[in-house]
Amino acid sequence: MMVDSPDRPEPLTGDRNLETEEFVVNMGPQHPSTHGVCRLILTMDGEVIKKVVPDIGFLHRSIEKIAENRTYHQFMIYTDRIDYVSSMNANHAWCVAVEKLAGIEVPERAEYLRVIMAELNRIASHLVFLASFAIDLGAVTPFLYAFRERERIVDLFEMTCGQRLTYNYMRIGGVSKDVPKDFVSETKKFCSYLYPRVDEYEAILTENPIFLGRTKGIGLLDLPTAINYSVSGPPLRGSGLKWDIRKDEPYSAYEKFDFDIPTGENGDTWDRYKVRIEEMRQSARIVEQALEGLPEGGIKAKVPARFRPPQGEAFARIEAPRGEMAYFIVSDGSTKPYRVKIRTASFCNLQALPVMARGWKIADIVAIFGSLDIILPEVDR
Amino acid sequence: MTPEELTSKIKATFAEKVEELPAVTGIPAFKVKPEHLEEVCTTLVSDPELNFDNLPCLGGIDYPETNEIGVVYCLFSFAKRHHLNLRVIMPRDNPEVISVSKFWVAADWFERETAELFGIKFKDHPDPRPLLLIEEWDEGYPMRRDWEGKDFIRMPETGQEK
Amino acid sequence: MFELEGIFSAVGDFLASFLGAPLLQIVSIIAVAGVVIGFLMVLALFLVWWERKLSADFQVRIGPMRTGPHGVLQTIADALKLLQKEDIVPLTADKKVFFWAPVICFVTCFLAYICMPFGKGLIVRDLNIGILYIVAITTFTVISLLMAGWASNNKYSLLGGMRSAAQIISYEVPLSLSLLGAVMLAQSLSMVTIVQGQGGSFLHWYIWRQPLGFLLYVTAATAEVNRTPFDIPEAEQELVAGYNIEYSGMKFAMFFLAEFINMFTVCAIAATLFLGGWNPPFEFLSFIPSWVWFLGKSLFLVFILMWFRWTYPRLRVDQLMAFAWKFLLPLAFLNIIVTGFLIYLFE
Amino acid sequence: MGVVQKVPVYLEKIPGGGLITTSLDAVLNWSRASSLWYLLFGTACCAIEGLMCTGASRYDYDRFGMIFRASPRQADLMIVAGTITNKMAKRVKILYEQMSEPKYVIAMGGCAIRGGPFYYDCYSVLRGVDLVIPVDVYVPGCPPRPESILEGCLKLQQKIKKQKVSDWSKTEKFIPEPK
Repeated sequence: MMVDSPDRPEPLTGDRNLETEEFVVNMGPQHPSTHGVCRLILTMDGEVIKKVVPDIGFLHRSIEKIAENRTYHQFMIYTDRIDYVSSMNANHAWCVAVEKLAGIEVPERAEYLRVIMAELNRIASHLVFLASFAIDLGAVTPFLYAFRERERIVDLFEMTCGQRLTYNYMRIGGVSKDVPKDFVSETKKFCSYLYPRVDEYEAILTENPIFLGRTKGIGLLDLPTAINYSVSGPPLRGSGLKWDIRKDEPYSAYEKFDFDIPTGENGDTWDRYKVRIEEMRQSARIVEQALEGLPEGGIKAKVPARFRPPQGEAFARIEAPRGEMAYFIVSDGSTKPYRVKIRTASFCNLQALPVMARGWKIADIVAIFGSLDIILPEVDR
Repeated sequence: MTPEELTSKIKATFAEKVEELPAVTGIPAFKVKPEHLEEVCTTLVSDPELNFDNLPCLGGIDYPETNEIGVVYCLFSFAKRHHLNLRVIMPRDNPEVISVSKFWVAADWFERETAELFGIKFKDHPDPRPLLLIEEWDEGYPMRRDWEGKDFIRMPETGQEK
Repeated sequence: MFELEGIFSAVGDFLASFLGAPLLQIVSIIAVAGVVIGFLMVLALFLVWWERKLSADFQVRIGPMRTGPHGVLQTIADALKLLQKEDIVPLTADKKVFFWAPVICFVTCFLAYICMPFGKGLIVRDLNIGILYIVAITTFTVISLLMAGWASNNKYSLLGGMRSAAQIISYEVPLSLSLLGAVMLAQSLSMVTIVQGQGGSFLHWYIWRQPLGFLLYVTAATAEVNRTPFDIPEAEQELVAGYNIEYSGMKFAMFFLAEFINMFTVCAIAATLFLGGWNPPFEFLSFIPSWVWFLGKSLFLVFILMWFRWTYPRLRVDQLMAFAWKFLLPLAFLNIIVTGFLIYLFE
Repeated sequence: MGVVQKVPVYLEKIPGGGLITTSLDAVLNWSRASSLWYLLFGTACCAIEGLMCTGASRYDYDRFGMIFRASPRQADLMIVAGTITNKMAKRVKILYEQMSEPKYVIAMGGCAIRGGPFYYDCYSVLRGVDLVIPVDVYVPGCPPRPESILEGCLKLQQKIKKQKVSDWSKTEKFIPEPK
């Protein structure tokens, strides 16, 4: 729905020459396929898009300002809200950054639990992607199927930390509580349940001729452009670069697990979709391995409530489902960070949208936008 | 390149144009004067051994005590797999620095955000419109540490801060 | 014994016993129109409910449950609510066109039923150009959609209106051509003659002699009534709601109901032309009234269309056009040529 | 306002008309309560829980006759799911004004009610959506569980069922001034 009301065009008089003209369409802030409150200003020639200008900031919640006025522990709940679709990963990034800053050793069991949670959340996040992507292309039913599986992951999280969306599970130096005793068996059950489900999604979408027609060769993003635009995560891998921070700059316990990095070939919408589908399988593999090798021991290093990291700076990045999530922390030795810069994947990925969307139809921009898997709090913060 | 090699390489290449800072968790960090930034960045991008093709992060930082304001550039090279941290420190009254979006397009939005929230002017920026705040914003630069707005409520002390 | 033909003629005789001929004419026209429209309204309400329940079944949900048993009263509640809604006319809209668009859409969707054979003898007027008339009248929808899209003065609805015009006009061609095969077999344009031509067992249905024609028709008809995968005029994800974006309350309800009635119309045409209309599949099943067969076959096709909708993604506008002109149209011509050749050969 | 609203006003004036309006009230309220079409409008975290999860198979809004509409003209209920920033506030107001009467609003989650975790130290968040549009039901939580938002919808249904159709023409519209 257009929110800003359009001007009434002048009535056509007889002597006026008829000519075609470009017209501007306002997509958003409330539009079913902008996945939140993003506004895209489309300059169109008929159905063809000449220019896209994203207008963001409708969800700018000044989290970086808040971070300067909260202690390191208190800020954990805000990381949940930066990326609510995969808040475990956002928690994880903050933990990794602060631990790097203060040089905290995390117990191995806690690292394993973090990996399990982060990977389960990656699956959940990709399921949300699948759901909304299918809806963007007009297929409603896969949405319901993806959410059916997501509910099971949410159940696992709820069992562990009591929340369904913003988990606040990780702590600086470990995790908040150990998993309940049924967790391991339930999660194993879930993993074996997931593989055939992913095959089912592929059956309903991947080889569907209409789906192929809507995604193959649409919204090309070549690798040099992707790197220059700082695109990361599945869009970057979809463009053909075998790059995954979990493998290439391992953090937490990721170096102990065996998994593949799926990549695409052309950098089109279909490749980005396929990379995510494959990542779900790989994440399930990591979860299975981590459950097998889950060590006994403590779950939290000793970190005082009035935690004062040494003066200094830290830059840490992790591979979140949407791409690279990084925190740049400046500490002045007090309980509150001096400055926190949050680098989120969606912010940079959305910036590449105008390049990818130019020249395609209005229906394609919906598919391209969906394939980037943007969530707006990550863009606006 | 390992961080040590990178440090010596950069020192050798730029000599007195850069000033070494304490490393950011293993990443070499350097301070660059605003007037040298363009030249340094050109070399960083074009030198085949350095080859910094990616800009993962760019942000402002404010130091009201020393009346300075800075921009932090986190650079990365996919080709060579090394990191670098650059910093530009300017006086707080009229901070102005060259835009690096011609080297890395990703800097475009980062710089717009920094310009809007910190009041740093980026010269030659291709699209210097505000990015995040409400269209009628007239209350200054909210991310500066001493900023106070008319609608801004500070959190009461909880006792955990001390 | 459950044939409605007898009941209607009995009522007609009863009325004729005390009404004069001119008055009878008027009364009977009003009565027949009332019965047909009433039936179609109930049918549309049922179809909306059925679609919601079916989609729920496809999507591992249960659908409406709270209004009546299994939510059967859900669409009645929806309709009543829509009647109460504020009727917004946008300030910049073209008010007259904005008002007439849903009315035209709603009225024309009933006109096709003038020569629709609901059962043996259950037809309002057996026009000798029946099928031609139906095809002509169903195209009226495009005018109303275009009017709605234009009059709203909203860019999305304008795009939706333009898309629907382009789409319906394109698909009208293969749609009409695919029907020609059946018409050639029956040697008549009259709906009743076409149905009578398929009497006997189900092997006489034209679907066996016109399989390609049937498939072409179902595909083109899906596009004709704007259903997924061809629902680009109201593509929710691109155009928010397409041509009806600015409509609220009763006017929206008109579009909404007309869409479902149109869907039933195209399915009823397919049932009549290809699935033997009111004829039972076997002779011994003829004790079941003919209108049950007609309704059953039509609703089965409606079910297929709904099944499409909840399974497929949506095509893009240029792909849709290419599909119509480059794929459906040549096949439709081929179908006519082959049919004509075979008729010439065997007769 | 639609045609139906005007009828009871005249009906009540004739003797015995009150009886009709009462039963008419019951039917009309029932229809409005059982067919709350909600606007597809989510801003932040709550949208995942309140619109997507609750619309999906386990919770299923459709059981209560609630389906989503993308166009505000056709929606009855706006679920304000998530933080409303100052930049978004005037758009929310426009969206509310674009919805057709009768319309209802549920403020979902701490942010929509009072700014939530973004109350302090924040320069860009509206502290409560009720500063901009009238709210019928508040559902607290950060984010609320789908059960709570369904409970909120049932509360709204109860509220609707207590309305009287004849009152509509008299009620003043409450449109608060934007901040």
